[in-house]
Amino acid sequence: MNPQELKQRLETLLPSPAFEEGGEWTTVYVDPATWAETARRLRTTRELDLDYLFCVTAVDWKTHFTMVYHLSSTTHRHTLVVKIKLDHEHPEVATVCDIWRTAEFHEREAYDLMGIVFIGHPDLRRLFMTDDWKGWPLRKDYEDPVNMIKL
Amino acid sequence: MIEEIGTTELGELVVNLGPQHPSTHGVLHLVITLSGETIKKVEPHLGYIHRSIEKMCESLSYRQFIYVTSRMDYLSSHINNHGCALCVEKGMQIEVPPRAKSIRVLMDELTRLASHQLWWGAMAMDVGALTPFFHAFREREAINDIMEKTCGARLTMNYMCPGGVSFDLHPDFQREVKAFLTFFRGKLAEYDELVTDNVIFQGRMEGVGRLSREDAISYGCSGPTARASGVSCDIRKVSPYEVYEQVRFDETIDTGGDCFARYKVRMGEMRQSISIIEQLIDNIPDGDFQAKTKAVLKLPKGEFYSKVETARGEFGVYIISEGATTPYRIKFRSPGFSNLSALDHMARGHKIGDLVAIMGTLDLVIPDIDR
Amino acid sequence: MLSFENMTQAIDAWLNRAFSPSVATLLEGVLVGLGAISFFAVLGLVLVLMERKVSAYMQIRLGPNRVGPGGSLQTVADTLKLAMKEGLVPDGADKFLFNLAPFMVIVVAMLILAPIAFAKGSQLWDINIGILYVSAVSSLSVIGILMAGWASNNKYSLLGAMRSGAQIVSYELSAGFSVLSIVVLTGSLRISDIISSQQDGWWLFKGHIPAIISFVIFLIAVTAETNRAPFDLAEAESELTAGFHTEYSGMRFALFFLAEYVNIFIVCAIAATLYLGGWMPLHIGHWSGFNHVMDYIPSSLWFMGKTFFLIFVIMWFRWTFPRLRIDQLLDLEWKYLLPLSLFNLLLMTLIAIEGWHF
Amino acid sequence: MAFLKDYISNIYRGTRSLLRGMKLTGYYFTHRKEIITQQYPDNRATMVLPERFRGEVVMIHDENNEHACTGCTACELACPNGTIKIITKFDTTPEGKKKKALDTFIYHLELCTMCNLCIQACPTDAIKMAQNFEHSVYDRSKLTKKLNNPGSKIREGVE
Repeated sequence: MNPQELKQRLETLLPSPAFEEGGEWTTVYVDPATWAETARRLRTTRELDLDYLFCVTAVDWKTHFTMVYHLSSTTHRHTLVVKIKLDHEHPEVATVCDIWRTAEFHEREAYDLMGIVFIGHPDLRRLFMTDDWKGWPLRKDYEDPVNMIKL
Repeated sequence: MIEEIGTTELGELVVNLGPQHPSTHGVLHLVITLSGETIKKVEPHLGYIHRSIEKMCESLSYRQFIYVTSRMDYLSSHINNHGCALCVEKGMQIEVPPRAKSIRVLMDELTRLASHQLWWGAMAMDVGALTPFFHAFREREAINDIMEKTCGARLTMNYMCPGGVSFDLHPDFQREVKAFLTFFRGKLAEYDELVTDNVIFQGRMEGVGRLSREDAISYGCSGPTARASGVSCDIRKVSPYEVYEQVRFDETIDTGGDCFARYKVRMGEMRQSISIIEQLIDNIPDGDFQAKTKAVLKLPKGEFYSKVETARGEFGVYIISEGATTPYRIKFRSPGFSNLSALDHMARGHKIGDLVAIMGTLDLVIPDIDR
Repeated sequence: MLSFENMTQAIDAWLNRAFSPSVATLLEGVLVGLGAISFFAVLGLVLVLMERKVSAYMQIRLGPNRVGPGGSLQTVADTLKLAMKEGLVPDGADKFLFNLAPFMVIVVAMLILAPIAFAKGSQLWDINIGILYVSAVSSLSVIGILMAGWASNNKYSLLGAMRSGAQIVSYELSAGFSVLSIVVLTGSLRISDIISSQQDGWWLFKGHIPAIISFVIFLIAVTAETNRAPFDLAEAESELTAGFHTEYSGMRFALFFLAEYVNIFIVCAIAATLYLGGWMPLHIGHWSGFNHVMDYIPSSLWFMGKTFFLIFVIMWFRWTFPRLRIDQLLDLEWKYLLPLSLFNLLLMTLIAIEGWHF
Repeated sequence: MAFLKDYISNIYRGTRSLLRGMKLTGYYFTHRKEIITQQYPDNRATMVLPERFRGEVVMIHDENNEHACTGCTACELACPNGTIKIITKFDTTPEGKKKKALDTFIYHLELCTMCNLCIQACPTDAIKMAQNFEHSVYDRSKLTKKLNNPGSKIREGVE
């Protein structure tokens, strides 16, 4: 499916999709409240069949967070980037690890390093850092005078 | 006594496999729940070699950050560097000269061969045969020598740079690679004799750690792990970069999904890599090995994602740029991390020896997982 | 000719002249004990060096080559290192059993040494149930391993010991049946009888195909019994780190290590005795000239040569094959080796009754 | 009967595959010329490292004890790890003008990853990679090196 068709398809599928132009792939913004439902639709709709979640990124924009999900389809070979804006004070979003099981690890990583809470995640614990670690290392305002060396 | 040495309520034994264990290939820590010899649950504990490379790269310039990625998947450091260079080139819209493209692909395939050789030896060691390890290192050494002559280092070469490669090929390169390929073809037959055809080895591999196609996709597996489950996911085929469109090679796919399928896929990939190198080695175009680039690279505001096929699977580089000389946020999608997440699913119901075999066929490189 | 037999007779005569008979017997016992222990030590050193060199050449390496000429003193240096290391006892370990286990293993290994004929006339104890004694005592070594695994308070050790238990108990069977097939041919359990029955040819050649099959089964079974790769599941380095001796260090570990190599020597010596004629030179039927030439080679050399050849074969196995999984290991025994050896024993009995062997 | 046939052919094939493996290891056991071990400290005299091998950063000095470093700190900026620290001083040229020049080129070998970025950044090719790889010392402070020779000065004509 080429990007144009993908866009049309998404317009019929989602209530009011907000597209972002300029990227390599079709990028769509999704409201965090509807993410669980949207994700399920993206996965199960036959024409989309976005079954392969290959990258989950959390970005700290200082005023808000963005969750970026890179999805692609192993049958149709198209790629869709889903972005979700999250509140900086209480970053919370629904988990998708029941839809794409790889998300379990990726979401734990995002929680560990960015402090984003995934509602409904079965095992949301620190992944890389020790369990008693304080703070979220990948955030822009993170300071660690001991472990971070300024060059 | 059983209670004294730490068990769950059901009389299951909880064993810490790693972080210091001969077969975890590094500092992987697995907490496995056993019922007798049978595995009930595997829970990876990561982070023993976590260096937060993503954070580190936020303070490095676009030329500097490439070398750090060699330290992630150190066995395919060339290909990691390649992915990063591709992403920067995508952002800067640098046209890479054809000679550089060919050199890059040649180096990638040599790296893939070297990585698979090490995997082959290490995996044989995991299932208890110690001799193949040394035989694999003999061939790997030959590749390392070739690399050393051209790139100046054996493991973390830092040879790729935005716009091409750092140096031109060494004058001996073509001759040595050809000599190596003839030598290695003979040794591949020995590999089969020593390990592949061995009835004990086949018994250890067949039907162990089965991963269905659906599960492989759902767990985000890539590379040989996914291809052994019948998923066509070779980035070199799916979204070709450099000169991969112009060379003829087959994507090695097996539908077995078990350890032996993963083994066969990797062995097949070695043969495909040989064929790719053979097609390219005599047809390296003349010209520049590096495009003219500015001394200070500045990526325009935007987001860039590029992916390459490493020896372990799909390696993605996601750069978010704010127009500065350093990336605003950089994300590495490492193949080992996703592949590891399927370990629990694969190992359940098998024996401890099988867990080791499964880990061997997943070809885990721990710095790649922890980053 | 200066043979071992004459030497022992001379010593015996001298002791009996100098002391009263009971004191002489006591002194002889002490001498033999000392001899056995020093033999053990030398054997361990030689075999470890041999294993390292064999593995090195198969792995296209040089192996130890720094200590002594050609690395020949490497194992001496290793032993010194082990002797000087602190022997740690884990905190929660059962101290008594933990300390007892390595001695148990080594004592069992020493006991089996008794009925083995090293050369013509040099046998410590020619008991009339020699082979039965060997099978009985060798199965005791599993107790030492189980003790070590249990007392270490380590899950890896426990798993290794349990594996070892299952393994040794299973493989005792086919080893026993293979031994029986030779006993059927000779009609005697006494080791000297078994050797002298091979006066005109070794059982491996005289006993047709069943003898070869039982020889192969015996080799496989004893490889498993001594916990050697590809059956080293009790240690299984890549799975259980070091299995039952994970927690052992220093001299206690050295004892386990020594016992492993002594056990290999013993099982190979038995295989050589049963199938390759022990110290008996290679004799072919009525070729008296050839047989006469063969007799000039000392019998101890024949014995050692055969034993070391078999040890080499077992090492060859180890450095070629991957390890089996525990269920495959038991499958191999119960589904393949045991039925085969039962059937083979039947055939062998038929051959023995009908006198079809040469 | 088919079962028995399978059973026996299984044994046959299994044994054959094992023997083939043993043949290979047996070949290597008997052919010592295949041994590839390099006896490292003994072969030091004959060991040749490729000229591109990166072992450490050195500064090129010619026979007059002159180097080509202008102290421009391009290498210091290019280094990802802060391996290089350049201390500059002001020289007076014969014409009486003050000119920035290199005072000390400090190189932290313990931080260096041999990435070659400093060599590529150097506009005057004053530094290069040397092949020495035997860097072990008993004291870490010995790894911090001063690259410009004592009393050395910049070569005439290098800007």
